[in-house]
Amino acid sequence: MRDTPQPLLDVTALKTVFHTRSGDVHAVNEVSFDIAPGELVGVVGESGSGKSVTMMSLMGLLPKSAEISGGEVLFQGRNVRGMDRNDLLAFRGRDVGVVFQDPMTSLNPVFNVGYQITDRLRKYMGLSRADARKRAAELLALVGIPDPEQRLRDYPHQFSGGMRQRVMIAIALACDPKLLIADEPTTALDVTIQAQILELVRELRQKLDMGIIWITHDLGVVAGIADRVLVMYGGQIVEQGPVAELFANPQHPYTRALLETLPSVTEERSERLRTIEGQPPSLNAAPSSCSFAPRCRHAFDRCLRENPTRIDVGPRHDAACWWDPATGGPRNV
Amino acid sequence: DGHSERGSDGQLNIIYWQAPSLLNPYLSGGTKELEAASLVLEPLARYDETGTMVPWLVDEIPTVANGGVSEDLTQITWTISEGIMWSDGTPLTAADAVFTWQYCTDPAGGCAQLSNYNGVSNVEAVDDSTIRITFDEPKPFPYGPFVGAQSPILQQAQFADCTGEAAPTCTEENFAPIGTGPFIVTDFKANDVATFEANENYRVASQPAFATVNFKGGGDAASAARSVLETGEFDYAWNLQVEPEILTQMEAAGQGEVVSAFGTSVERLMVNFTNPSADLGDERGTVAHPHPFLTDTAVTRALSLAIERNILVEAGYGAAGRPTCNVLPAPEVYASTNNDWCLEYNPDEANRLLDEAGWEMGDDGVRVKDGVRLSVLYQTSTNSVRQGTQALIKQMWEAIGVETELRNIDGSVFFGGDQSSPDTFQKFFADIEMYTNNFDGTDPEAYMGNWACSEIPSPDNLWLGNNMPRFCSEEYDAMVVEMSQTAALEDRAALAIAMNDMLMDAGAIIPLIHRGGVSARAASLEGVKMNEWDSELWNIAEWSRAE
Amino acid sequence: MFAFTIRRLLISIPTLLAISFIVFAILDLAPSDPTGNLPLTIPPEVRQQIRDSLGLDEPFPVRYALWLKQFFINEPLNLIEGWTGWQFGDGDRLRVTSWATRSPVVDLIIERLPQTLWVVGMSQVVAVIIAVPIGVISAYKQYSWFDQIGTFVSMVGFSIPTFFTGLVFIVFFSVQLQWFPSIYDTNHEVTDWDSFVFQIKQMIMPTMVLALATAAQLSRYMRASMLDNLQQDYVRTARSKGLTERVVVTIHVLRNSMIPVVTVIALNIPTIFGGAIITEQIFRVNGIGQLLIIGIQGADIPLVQTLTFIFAVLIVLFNLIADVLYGILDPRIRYE
Amino acid sequence: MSDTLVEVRDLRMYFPIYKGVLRRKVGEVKAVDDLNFDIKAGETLGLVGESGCGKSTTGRAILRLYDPTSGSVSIDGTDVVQLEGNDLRAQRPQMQMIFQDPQACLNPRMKVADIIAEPLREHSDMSAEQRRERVNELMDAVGLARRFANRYPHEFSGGQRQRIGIARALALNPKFIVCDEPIAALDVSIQAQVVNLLEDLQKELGLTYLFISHDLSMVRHLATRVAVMYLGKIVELAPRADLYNRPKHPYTQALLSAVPTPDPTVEATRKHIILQGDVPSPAKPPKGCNFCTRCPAVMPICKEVEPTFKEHGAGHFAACHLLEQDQSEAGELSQKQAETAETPSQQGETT
Amino acid sequence: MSDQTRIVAEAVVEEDAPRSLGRDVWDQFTRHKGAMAGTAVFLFIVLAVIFGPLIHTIDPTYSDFRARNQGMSWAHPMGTDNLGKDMLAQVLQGGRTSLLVGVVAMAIAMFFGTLVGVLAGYFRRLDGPLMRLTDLFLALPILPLLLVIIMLFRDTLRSTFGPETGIFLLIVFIIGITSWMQTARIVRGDVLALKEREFVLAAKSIGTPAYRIILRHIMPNILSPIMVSATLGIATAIITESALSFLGLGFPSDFPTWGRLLYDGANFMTITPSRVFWPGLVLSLTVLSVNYIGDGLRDALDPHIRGR
Ligand SMILES: Nc1ncnc2c1ncn2[C@@H]1O[C@H](COP(=O)(O)OP(=O)(O)OP(=O)(O)O)[C@@H](O)[C@H]1O
Ligand SMILES: Nc1ncnc2c1ncn2[C@@H]1O[C@H](COP(=O)(O)OP(=O)(O)OP(=O)(O)O)[C@@H](O)[C@H]1O
Ligand SMILES: [Mg+2]
Ligand SMILES: [Mg+2]
Repeated sequence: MRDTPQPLLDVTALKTVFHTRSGDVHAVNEVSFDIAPGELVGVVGESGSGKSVTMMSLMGLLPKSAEISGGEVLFQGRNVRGMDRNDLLAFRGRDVGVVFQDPMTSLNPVFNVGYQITDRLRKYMGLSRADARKRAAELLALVGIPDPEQRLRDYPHQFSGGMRQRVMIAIALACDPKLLIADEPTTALDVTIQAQILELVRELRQKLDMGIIWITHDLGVVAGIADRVLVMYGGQIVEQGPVAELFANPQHPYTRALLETLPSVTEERSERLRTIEGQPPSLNAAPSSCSFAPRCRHAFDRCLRENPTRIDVGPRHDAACWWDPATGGPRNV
Repeated sequence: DGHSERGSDGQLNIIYWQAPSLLNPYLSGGTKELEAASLVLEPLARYDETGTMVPWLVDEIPTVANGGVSEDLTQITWTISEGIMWSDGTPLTAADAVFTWQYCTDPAGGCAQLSNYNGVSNVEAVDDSTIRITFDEPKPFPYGPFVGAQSPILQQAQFADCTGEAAPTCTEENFAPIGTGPFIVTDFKANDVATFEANENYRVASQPAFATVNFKGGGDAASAARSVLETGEFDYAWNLQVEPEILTQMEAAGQGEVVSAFGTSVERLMVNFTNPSADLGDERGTVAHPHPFLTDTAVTRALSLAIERNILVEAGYGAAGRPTCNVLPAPEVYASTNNDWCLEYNPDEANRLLDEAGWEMGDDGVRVKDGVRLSVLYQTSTNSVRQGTQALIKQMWEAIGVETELRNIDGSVFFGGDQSSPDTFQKFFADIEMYTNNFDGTDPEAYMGNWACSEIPSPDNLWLGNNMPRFCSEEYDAMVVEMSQTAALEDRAALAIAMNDMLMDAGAIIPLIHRGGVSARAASLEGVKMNEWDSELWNIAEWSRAE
Repeated sequence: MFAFTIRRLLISIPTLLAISFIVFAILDLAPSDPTGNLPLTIPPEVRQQIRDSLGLDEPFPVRYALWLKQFFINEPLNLIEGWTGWQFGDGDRLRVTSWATRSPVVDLIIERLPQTLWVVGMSQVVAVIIAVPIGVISAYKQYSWFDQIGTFVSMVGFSIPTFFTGLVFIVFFSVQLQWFPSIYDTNHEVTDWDSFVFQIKQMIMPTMVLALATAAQLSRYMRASMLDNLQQDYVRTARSKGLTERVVVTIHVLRNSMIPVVTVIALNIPTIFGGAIITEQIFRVNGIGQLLIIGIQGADIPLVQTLTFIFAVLIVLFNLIADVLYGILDPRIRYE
Repeated sequence: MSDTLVEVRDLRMYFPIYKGVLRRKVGEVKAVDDLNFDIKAGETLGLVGESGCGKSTTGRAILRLYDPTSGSVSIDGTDVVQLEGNDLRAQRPQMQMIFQDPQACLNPRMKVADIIAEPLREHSDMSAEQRRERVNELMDAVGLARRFANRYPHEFSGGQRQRIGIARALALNPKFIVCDEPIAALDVSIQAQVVNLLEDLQKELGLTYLFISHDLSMVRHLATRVAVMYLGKIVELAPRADLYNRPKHPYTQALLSAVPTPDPTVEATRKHIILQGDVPSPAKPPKGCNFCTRCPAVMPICKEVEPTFKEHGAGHFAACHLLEQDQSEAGELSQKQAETAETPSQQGETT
Repeated sequence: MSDQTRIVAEAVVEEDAPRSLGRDVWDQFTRHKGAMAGTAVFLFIVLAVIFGPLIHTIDPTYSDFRARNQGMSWAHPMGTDNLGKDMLAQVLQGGRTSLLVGVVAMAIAMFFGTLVGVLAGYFRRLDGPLMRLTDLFLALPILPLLLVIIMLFRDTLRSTFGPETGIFLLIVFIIGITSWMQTARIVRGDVLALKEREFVLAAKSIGTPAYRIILRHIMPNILSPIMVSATLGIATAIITESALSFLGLGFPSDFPTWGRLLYDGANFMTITPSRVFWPGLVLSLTVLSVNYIGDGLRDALDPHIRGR
């Protein structure tokens, strides 16, 4: 939570639209956030809220049907959207590492793990074949895979789920990226294995000092590792703030509802779980009202008329909502 | 001719779209094998392009007049010419002929040319160059053995170990027989290609003009014609059974020309005199049950009159066919002119005949008499020209109120003679069937004997017999016997004509087309004398390349 | 893998035996007759004698057993003798003999293998060379004009019978342009540059006819397989590593996409032998296919039986090869 | 509440492994190995454990969707393992299942009404009219609008789909329902809806659940008693509060500590027990205790002798050698062990 | 809570009207341009072949010998052949046969393929034997077999069903019986996967007997690969028939099919080009349109593309 003059990544008003046969899907709407070097930002939100699309938009890894229709992405002050082909490739290859959710399908099944690490190393670190292999083995050791030289020769299917995810992390870390994007990297894993990976990341973070964006829909995970949290809903960031602050004092009704639905492992049962009624918003048009309003207990007329802007509600804490939990009435903005 | 040097004209390319499967004519009766082998193997005498017998490995044809044939017609003596050599340099001797006879008549050998040695009781070598053949009984026409492409002489030295059961196992010998002909086999790929080179020991020093022959097989007739007439890849293509307009068009390319010649082949309709109805069970197609209407000569005559033969020629044969009304149209001396009424297409007369005979036109356009409908099942082998002919005839017959059902059967079944198959041409479980037949050489005695009562196929003789119409007449049988005892050519001719006419009058056979062979030669190829009486390649030694 | 291969081989033995029996039985039932194509001037008695000499009248089980022995024992021994020069027994074994040519069937087949392999093999190679890039580009640029045209052309290629394409080729390239010979010279030997050029010339048309038909099909498979793989997550991973599109497509995706296609190619080869029948017939590449047709037309039962059975062996073999290839190419699959 | 509805005895479900040239059986996947437990009428037994430990297999074997290798499962006094054919079919209405993946468990080509009506068609001779009536009732019961009856599954959200699956399971008034991870595929916000629904239905209809899940917090919320599975065996079974507050088995302890809490303040101070290595394959379980390869408190005996599943304290069953020693001492020991092991390490793994 | 909330909630719930699966598929299908063009062409050909002879009334077997080898004219829009038969009439007549061969042979292949595939996929015990059987059929060399079967049974069928129906049944049966294997394999694979799907397990847990599970749950879900195989099957059967014609094993010569017409006309290509052009065109167009229909069906039935 340092205040750095220049953030590592600065995203402003990013908009992404999918042009599909059944009309446009506005998957990301005016998303703005930044991340400082060495900071770990957790991104939460229910399925379809646009977490992945946002991150893929940053990287320029969207499918062909998608179009970034607005916004700006600055990485260390350089405009990513304006980069030419080679710069963009180098940005992806050297500056950023990505870990995807499903470790089995995210690795190419027909190449051995060594190849999949070294192709990046050779391209972006300019290493020779032998050096690249040495470095790859180091990386595997770093992520805690025993017997790394041997295992370089193995194929992805020869690894267990947790190990594969470690391999993915090794690939992501290969070129000492300044930013690591982890898109639900532990969702497919068991709790005990997830705990192993989380432990690993905590450790690496200290060692490597890079910015990390950690996407998940498990609030527990975020609570454990993040410095700061972004809450997404319907393609927008509805709330963001430092982790302790946000959990202790959620400002957006969606965040509150999300926290309320969760039963706890450590506490005795409550009588009945709270639920969020209704459907996630349709993204067929850019929102003109608050997209959570139809499901919101506190919605009032303004919510249906006007899409709320992000309002500062505390130090580095803002929420996009017209309702003020402190007063239980409308915010005066 | 101008060429005087052996092998000076390079390569001759011949295409036979049916490829020879081996080069021993005794193990395969097929024309393709016979003709391919005729480059190498030769008989004592053969027929020239006019059907005249010419001495080949002998100096003269033995006759009664020159004493070569005994007075009682039971012996014939051939004398081999001086200096005839096998291609390996050894001399041809009478012993080779004796061996050839033994080879073919060995009961285990499966010789395809056995009929050429019918009635031969002995062949002996009187001396090295004299062959004497003895027959069981008088043979007015003693030129079966060792005459024509069917009966060439094999080299004893080569085939000595290949007799009887061993015959088929001698692949090397069967693929490359040693002969006296103008070429020797250099390579043979069964069903594909044979290559030959000029025989250094050939008796005529300047022949053959070509150094090598490439004898290719496979494909179909039209493309074979194309390769000579249009692309010029080949010099000679055989047996071009292709629609005439296609040949005409190809000829227009100017690379070569179509050549044809007539022998004794007649495309004919056989009329079934017995009832082929399946209801008769085992007695189906036997003489015990006459045909319900085809024995009525008015019907068969009307059927014949209703056919416009010119159209059939035009559609399917072109220059290689002419209408005929005789089952024995050639040689000239045997050809009858008594049946020429059929040449004229006359549906009115046909209708009149049928009306007169009481066949009333029914409502459905089919004539009926006493509840019997004039409905015929008309079968033939599968072949596009035949099917065209069938379709045309069907239409012509329907015009006179004869309903026609067409049927075609795969050739190997139709002509296969399988006892168990109901589809053979011998069983003839149809009303009308169409095919071509002919006879080897120029003597029709055996051929005309086909329609004797004893030749009727029936379950008793396992359907083996050549009298498909099941025509039976004592008078005819008597003439068959008479012919076998008559030696004078004029008398034989008169008999043959009478027999031909008798068959025509009875309506047992409706001849359609006198068919010739059609081949194509490249414009640059000289010396081709198209011959239907013997191998087409009979004079290949004289072929040469035009300058 | 090894156990799998052995197992498959073992399973194929009963399959092949069953096939050999079916083939033998069906062909035996066929009412065709080897003397059927002889001229009519050959009288029935002579035909009967020829038939007798071919041993057609033995009872069925005896002939089947004999054929089995000839094919599975005598012929292999003979081949081994031919290759190694060893001698087993007196070397005088009864071999499967063709009725028409009166020569050992296996020899005929061996004689014809080269041209068939040349043409069929080349056509497969050409087909792959044509189909792979088309499939790759079509998939990568799905619904682009290239894809649409590629789809259309390959479907047209699929829908026109080879006998027709072949004839059009001949009329156009042999008759009109006189570029290529219409008839394949099986005796031709490549000794120098000119003869090599000639060999190429005479191979072009049959090879292309076959290749176009195969490529039409193959490119569809290629496209489908590429489309499948382009959607996979690992493609995104590869892109996220900063690899260029060329590397992503030609290394990461292509390798995966080739796995099913390679097996399709392997499975295709035996059927190509069948399809080559028509092509061989048209261009007179007198290879195995033409041999079969001649055998069928001439009712040469031993030839047809043996060839048919060899086709069956090829099919079974290439099925096995396809499976094994799959296992080799795809490290995930270890048949156990 | 006290009488036993389901009684599972020595239940084993082994899947054979065939290998080699002759496809001989060379081994077995011991997916479920010797389970013993009861489920009382009206209660919810939670079954937790990591992926592949045999939870689904247990559920399916109990419902006779698999033919168990050995053992007995009696439901309401009938041993369903012994039943065959029509007898088994007759037993089906009282035992039903709710599936993990609401997308996969509905035939995409059938309308909702037909899906819900299928059990009625199979097991009752209701008229079409009666069936429609019953389907409407069921849709009301699970909170689906009646007008959705003619829609196809793909037109619903995940939570709604799961309701369809529940309605189908309820159609025949079952006594016992196996819920095989019914919420695992759902979004957090929807999970709660389904869990509430299940609870409501249980209250209304007196249902008995076997609730399979790997979400320990949900199980804590829902279950009366909880069984923890590891590699085909139940390692611990206890009433909810007992299990969550005083876990006895080291695996349970590790499992509980690995679950992240959505509370940064707690998380910041919480001790995690990080297990090393992966779950061994059930085809090759280790000798002795199944957990010995990852256990932070492993002792030599663990690698030799399989611990027995015994009651340690009222209704608290566990299988661990640590507990074989002095009960209280063992508990402390394991606690200590756990604490020492929590330091994340880079040491080599045990597998 | 408030009234407003309820209004909003209602508004959201009242979404699009229920749509049937068939409609979805159809919508998607109509969006596939190739498939729509294919359908139009195919329908046109089918209609032409069925109703064409009512308009163009020349008997296809009638040879007008004076008018042989003619090019296109008003009297003979597609010209005549070398026997003076009208080509249009023959193409229409041949189309009936060819299309019928395609459809019926495909139906036979689909029937056997589905039967074997479903049984093998669903019943473990049948899997081994049935797959061996499939392998066996796959390994049978079709061509010699075809020849022999045609030779064997041609006459029996001819006498039972008449010359044309008999040979038709034979050819259709043979093509069908030798082309079901691919379908069987695909279906088996799909059934194996479906069998593991939870909705089948759900049906089992309900106590639905096997045959009803197959009919109710398995069959509708394997429809899409079957449909796609079916379109390919039609195309292949038409092509196979034409190859049979080339080898002289097809229908009798006076019984036109497109393959036969093409083959018979091939040698006349340079004399009367219309003789090969038209049969070739309709043959290709049919195969092409059927292929495109199959493509469209594949897309339309593929839930991934349709989207949920
Ligand atoms: N290729 C695509 N075409 C059309 N719409 C898409 C596409 N990919 C994503 N979307 C839409 O974009 C929206 C955001 O998707 P995204 O994958 O970012 O969600 P998410 O928050 O990552 O969800 P999850 O937790 O399930 O991963 C969703 O509504 C989704 O339907
Ligand atoms: N049909 C089968 N054949 C062979 N092995 C099987 C079969 N079904 C399950 N298994 C194996 O049995 C073990 C237990 O599987 P099961 O599905 O019961 O686990 P689970 O606890 O339900 O896991 P998950 O949480 O992933 O659903 C696994 O190792 C699995 O691979
Ligand atoms: Mg996502
Ligand atoms: Mg499970």
